[in-house]
Amino acid sequence: MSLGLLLIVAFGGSLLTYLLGKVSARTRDAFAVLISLALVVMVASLYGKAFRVPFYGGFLGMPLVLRIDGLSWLFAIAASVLGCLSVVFSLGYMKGKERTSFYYSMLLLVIAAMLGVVLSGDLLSLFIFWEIMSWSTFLLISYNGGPALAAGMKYFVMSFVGSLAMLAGVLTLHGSFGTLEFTGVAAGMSSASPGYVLAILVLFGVAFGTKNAIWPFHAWLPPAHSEAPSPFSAVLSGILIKMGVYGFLLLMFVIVGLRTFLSLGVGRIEFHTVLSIIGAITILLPTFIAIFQNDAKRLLAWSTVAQAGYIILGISFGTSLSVAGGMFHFLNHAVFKALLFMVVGAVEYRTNGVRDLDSLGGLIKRMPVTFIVAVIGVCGLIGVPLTNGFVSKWLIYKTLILERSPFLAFAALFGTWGTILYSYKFLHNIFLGQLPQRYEDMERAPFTMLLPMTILSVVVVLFGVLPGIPLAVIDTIGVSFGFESLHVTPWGIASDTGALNTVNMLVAALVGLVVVWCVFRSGARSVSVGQADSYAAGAAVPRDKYQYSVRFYAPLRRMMAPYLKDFVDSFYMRLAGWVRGLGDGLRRIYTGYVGDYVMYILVFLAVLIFVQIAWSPW
Amino acid sequence: MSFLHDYVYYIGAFGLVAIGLLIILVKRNLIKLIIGLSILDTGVNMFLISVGYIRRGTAPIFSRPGLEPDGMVDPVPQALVLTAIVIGVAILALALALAVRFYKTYGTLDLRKAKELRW
Amino acid sequence: MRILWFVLSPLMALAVGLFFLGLSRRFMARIQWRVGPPLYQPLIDILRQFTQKSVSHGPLFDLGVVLSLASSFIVVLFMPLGGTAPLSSSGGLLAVLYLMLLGPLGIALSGGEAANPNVSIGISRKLILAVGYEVPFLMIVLALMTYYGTISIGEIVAAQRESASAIASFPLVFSGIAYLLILPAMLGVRPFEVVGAAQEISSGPAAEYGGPYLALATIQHGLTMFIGISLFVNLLWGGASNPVVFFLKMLVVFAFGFWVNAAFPRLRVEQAVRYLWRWPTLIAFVGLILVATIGR
Amino acid sequence: MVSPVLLLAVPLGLALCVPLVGRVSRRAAGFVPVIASLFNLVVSIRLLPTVLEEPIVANLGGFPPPFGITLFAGPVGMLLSALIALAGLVVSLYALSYIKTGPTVRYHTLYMLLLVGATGVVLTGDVFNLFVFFEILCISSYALVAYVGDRAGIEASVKYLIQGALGSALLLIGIGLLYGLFGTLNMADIAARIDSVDSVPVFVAMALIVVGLGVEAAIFPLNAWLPDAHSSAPSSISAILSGIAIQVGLYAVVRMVFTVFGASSVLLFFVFLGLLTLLIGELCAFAQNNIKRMLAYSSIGQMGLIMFALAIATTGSVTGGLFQMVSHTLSKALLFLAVGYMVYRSGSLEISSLEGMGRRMPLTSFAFTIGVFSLVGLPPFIGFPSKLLIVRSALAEQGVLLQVLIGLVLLATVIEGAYFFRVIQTVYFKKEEGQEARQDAPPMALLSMFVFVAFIVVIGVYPNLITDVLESGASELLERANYIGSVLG
Repeated sequence: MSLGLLLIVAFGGSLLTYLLGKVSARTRDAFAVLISLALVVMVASLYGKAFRVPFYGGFLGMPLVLRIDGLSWLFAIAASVLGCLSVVFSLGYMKGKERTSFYYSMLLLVIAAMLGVVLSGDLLSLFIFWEIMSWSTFLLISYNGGPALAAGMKYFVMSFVGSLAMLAGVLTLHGSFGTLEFTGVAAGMSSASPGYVLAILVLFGVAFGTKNAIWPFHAWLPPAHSEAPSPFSAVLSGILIKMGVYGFLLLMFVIVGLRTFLSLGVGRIEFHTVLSIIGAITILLPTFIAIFQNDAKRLLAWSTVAQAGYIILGISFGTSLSVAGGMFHFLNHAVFKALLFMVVGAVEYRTNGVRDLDSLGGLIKRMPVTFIVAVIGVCGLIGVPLTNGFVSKWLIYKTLILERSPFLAFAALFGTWGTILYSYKFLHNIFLGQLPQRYEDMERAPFTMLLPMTILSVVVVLFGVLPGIPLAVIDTIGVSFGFESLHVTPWGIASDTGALNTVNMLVAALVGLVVVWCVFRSGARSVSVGQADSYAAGAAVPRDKYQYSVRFYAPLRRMMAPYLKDFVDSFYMRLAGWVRGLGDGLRRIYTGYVGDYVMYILVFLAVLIFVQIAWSPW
Repeated sequence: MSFLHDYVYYIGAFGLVAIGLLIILVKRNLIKLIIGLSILDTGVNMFLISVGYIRRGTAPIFSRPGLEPDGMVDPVPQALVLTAIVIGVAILALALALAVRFYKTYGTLDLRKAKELRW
Repeated sequence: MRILWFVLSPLMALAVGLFFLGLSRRFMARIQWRVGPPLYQPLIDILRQFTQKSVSHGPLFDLGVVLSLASSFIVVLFMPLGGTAPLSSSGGLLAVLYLMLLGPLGIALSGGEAANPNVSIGISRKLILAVGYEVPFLMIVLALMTYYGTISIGEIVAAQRESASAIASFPLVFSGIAYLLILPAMLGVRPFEVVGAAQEISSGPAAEYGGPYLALATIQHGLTMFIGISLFVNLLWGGASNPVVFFLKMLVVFAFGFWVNAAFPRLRVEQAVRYLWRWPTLIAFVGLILVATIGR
Repeated sequence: MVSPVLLLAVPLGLALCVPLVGRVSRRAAGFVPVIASLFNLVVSIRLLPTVLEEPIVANLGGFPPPFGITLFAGPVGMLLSALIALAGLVVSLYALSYIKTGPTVRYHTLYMLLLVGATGVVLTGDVFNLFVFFEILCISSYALVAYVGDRAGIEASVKYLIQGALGSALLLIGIGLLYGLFGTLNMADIAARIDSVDSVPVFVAMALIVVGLGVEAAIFPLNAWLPDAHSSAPSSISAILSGIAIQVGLYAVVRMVFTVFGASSVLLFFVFLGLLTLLIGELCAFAQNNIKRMLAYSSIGQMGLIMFALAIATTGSVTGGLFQMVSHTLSKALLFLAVGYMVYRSGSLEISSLEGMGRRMPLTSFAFTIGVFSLVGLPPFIGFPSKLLIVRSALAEQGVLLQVLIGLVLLATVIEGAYFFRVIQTVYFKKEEGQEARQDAPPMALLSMFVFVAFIVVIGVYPNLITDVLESGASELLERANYIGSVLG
């Protein structure tokens, strides 16, 4: 299977989808699904391969190369599968919306660009695909109009700053080593001075960090994720921002190299420790901001920032366990966060776009399957044992503890408790509590939505029970980075300082559940009653009047709100205001009176001549 | 006095240029401004002429025997000035045409009144 | 032997948990100059509740309670109760930390389906309170794990048996004190009983429960107490070589954790969190810093 | 052997034929510029391979240099003349449908004169001849700016004329000074003897010439006319002014500074000036609500960027600068053409009035989007390789200074991206009030826009198509000795 063909299918599919949309909507939908499925199959068939192919002779003298190895395969398969599921989900979600051809074609373009990013074998093609990814994402984020415009703008500006930093980095590398292929640059980097390597890391770090939304580059993510169409939010949160993770992995362990990376720093401050601390901040702050969000998608968006913190913490901590945990968490987060965004999408679809946590409730009665997958997704997000999130977080915690970094571990663990708070709020305010009367006749989510959600929830449990499947792949990647191998077993990790065995837990859980269930059923039977028939100390609980989902964590909010200002974001906004003010002030030199303009010309001339005569610089 | 004598044409030329620039700088009336431009142009043309001018030189035509190239006025600047004059006239014509339109549109020739395009 | 513990641990936890419930009622009664119910009263209540009819609000309403109780039993399986833990090598203390939250979560999901505002309020308070005591609790646990360099409870117990128990050794004494300070909050007794405040929000999360549901919820409550106390005994007091000693140690800790019950009025949830984030957190933090800097 | 003289003679002759043709058929007059530009394009492209090997030096009237007027057709000249012809062709196609009212015959005459002037400036090897062609370019653009005859057009034209006339007067003084100093008007001849004269008068001459040409080249602070003129002219003229006229001005500045004066020590000053122009242009554009004015300020910024790149004066950076010229011509002309019809349909220049254009004029909006992407420098469009080259060559230079400066350039690019993408959002994603029926630009206009789109994409994907020309253009600009040698023999 050639990589060029894969990309041609991906990019060509995107274009054709748009053109087909002009012919017939049904054909287009079928074609989009087909293309995305084909991509999954093609990527899957590349499993275990490692090779490189030049595909473009010389772009301004720089040859472009594609390559595949374990790392890029992992990201490619995640991107293509999530992309495919998102396209399927869109079939229902986008029905009746305007400009659907554009939507599908952009969605496929984003997927294609992501595949391009992970399959690039040199930094220039990486950058090119990166930029294509950025602008197509911008178009999709802005798609909904209204508040989405500001969100898209913020995304674009921040991501553009990042990619320009990356451009500077790429071209600096080209200037130094004359090649941009990973192997060549890696060879050059091994003998480069630490200061140089650090500068390169920072330049690229801005780009990858912005995409991955680590603090303090996270400001674009909450609005962008919450305003984008939900199936795209799933892609965005699930895989697109993970391109930053890919970039970091590539940079740290392929280009810079493990040993250099770990020893890098200014004085006693090690770079990777600083990055870990940033990761910890990225966990804590957004988690607690997420708790007080009232928009379901914004809550998930902040949660995404926080989870990105875990990933960064994992991969920058730089032990074999932590990097494996970081990579695994990327995969897991892709699965469960996509799932949760789809859940919101399904709810949005049935409630005509309502995602305000204060006005939903009780939907478990109307959308039971959606609720079940939501619970599974939330469990994965929290990291409940026997779901995938547990394993990856466990790996990260364990290595942090064993490497004597209790404060980072505290941030990670405490972040999890925050996660419980917002996850429960998410579940409760959408699915539990009273069902408002206006949703009483609501239908279930359509099949095209349930299918991807179900698949994802199965994966959440599967990876939780048999984490060895993905961990084996991740372990190979880790070994290729130069880490020692983990002792991966199908159900966990065997090690001296505390092993992980999910099968034991599974058995215990099943036995426990069955036993308790039997005991429970042995008691007196209960009568099924409607939900309004509840105990209220003798008073009737009125419908639609009394809903304790509003201000769910009010006491905590009263305590914490003053400390949870997103000052980074307000700083950026103020900065944008300043720039606009500066522009507004500057343009006042063009006064409109031609006499002033004449004066500018003559003064400029006079200054030129005066300077020359006074100092004769020439 | 020989300085003045030698450079009188240059002084004159730059005097005209200075007057022209001054008018353009301080006047707000479009017509006066155009007049300023015209004076500036004249000054520039005069400057060009004086570059090639030789006192008591002859026309650069070998019309009579005994004429030496050394004593001839440089013909190139004259050719240049001819062209420059033509260009100047073109600009002048266009400017005056615009001035008419300007007056019709704004009802005034004061350029300070025409500040709609700014910033 | 391990197989035996698989059966023994839950049974012991069940018995001790119910005993603690009975003991606490008796304890309160004595302080208030009453005779109080007999120690086996919770057992009688539970058996009676199993025969009573009740209402159900849906499948999740049933499943949540079951899940809650089952997960509490699984946590017990991770604990060495004066012997080896049945699930010793399956994730260690980190897994326990996670599994401990499944109990409240199960109740929360179950109660959520009931659409009773009191339940929601109770759950909200429970989660906030948990955030309150988890800060010092995590610091304590992290200090222990870092100090002993393992995430396995069994190894922590073994390490203490070789030297002194943690609460008696220098940096960890802070963690021990902090644990004792937050123990009432973890057990959910009086000053911190905002969650199930009977007079205010009709027992909060349990407001909708009757019959078998209430029975299961009661057992779960007993198990929660058991877990909280046995964690202390295992992690900080060196565990025990046999179940009897373990039980006696638990009794001491229980008494220590419970005396405040009678002495203080109920706190509001913010007051509780504020308390938890002040002294216990500070002390636990000092312990953690000492562990991180000095080490073993 | 085709002579480059034809590039001037044929269009000039045809320009004068336009009124005659116009007497026969007003419609037919519009096709004359098409034919002339097509002719120029074909000739330029046919000559390109030849000039890549050796520049063609044509002497008008058969006088050998330095006595007669010389035409110097090197790679740069040919490249720009081809570019002028291409833009001229496309815009004249566009004008066939866009320019319907008013004195159309005169429009076409002036338009052709403008093109002739521009071609003349890039081909001439004679300083005074440069001035003449420059004036042809300027005068026709003064007139064309006022073509519509509305308030804004008149005002802009008057202001443009005053500043332009002042500039050309200064330029003429500078040329006079040069002649006085060297007694010759041939660029190569002056260049060969530039070091033989005291530096102060030469510098004054250079300052005068730079300022005079700089007015047209939109160098800050000489560019005050530009936003007015570009925003008030008919959009086809804005396209030509932004895409061709100011670049030709900049070319003239560069030719004088690089080749004639060989002033390598003032280049750093031009680097800063370019950066300043770039930043001010982008910042002003950022605060604009008027779409055409925004595009005009963006042109200022782009000119700054080109100047920045050229003034670094390494082969790579000059290649990048020339590439950016090509890319700017294509992109900005495309933007003006697209905006022309959008504004025509919406009846307002406010950016907010473009809401819903994505639905009303999908193809035009698409072309606009491509232009924006290209101008901002996103792959796979032409702006990407050009910006890439500039940044690469600037980073390849030793020294922290340029690296800091390139940081500022990138920052300006961010600002540029921000204001342009805001427009994209307005065009496509703002929810408009009333649904208006789909009414795209007429086919001829669309055709012309999509010619640009095709070039933007093709060169964006295969930049190597033109890099050879650009590189030899760069060496032509940088190596004075070769220039002098090839003209004077």
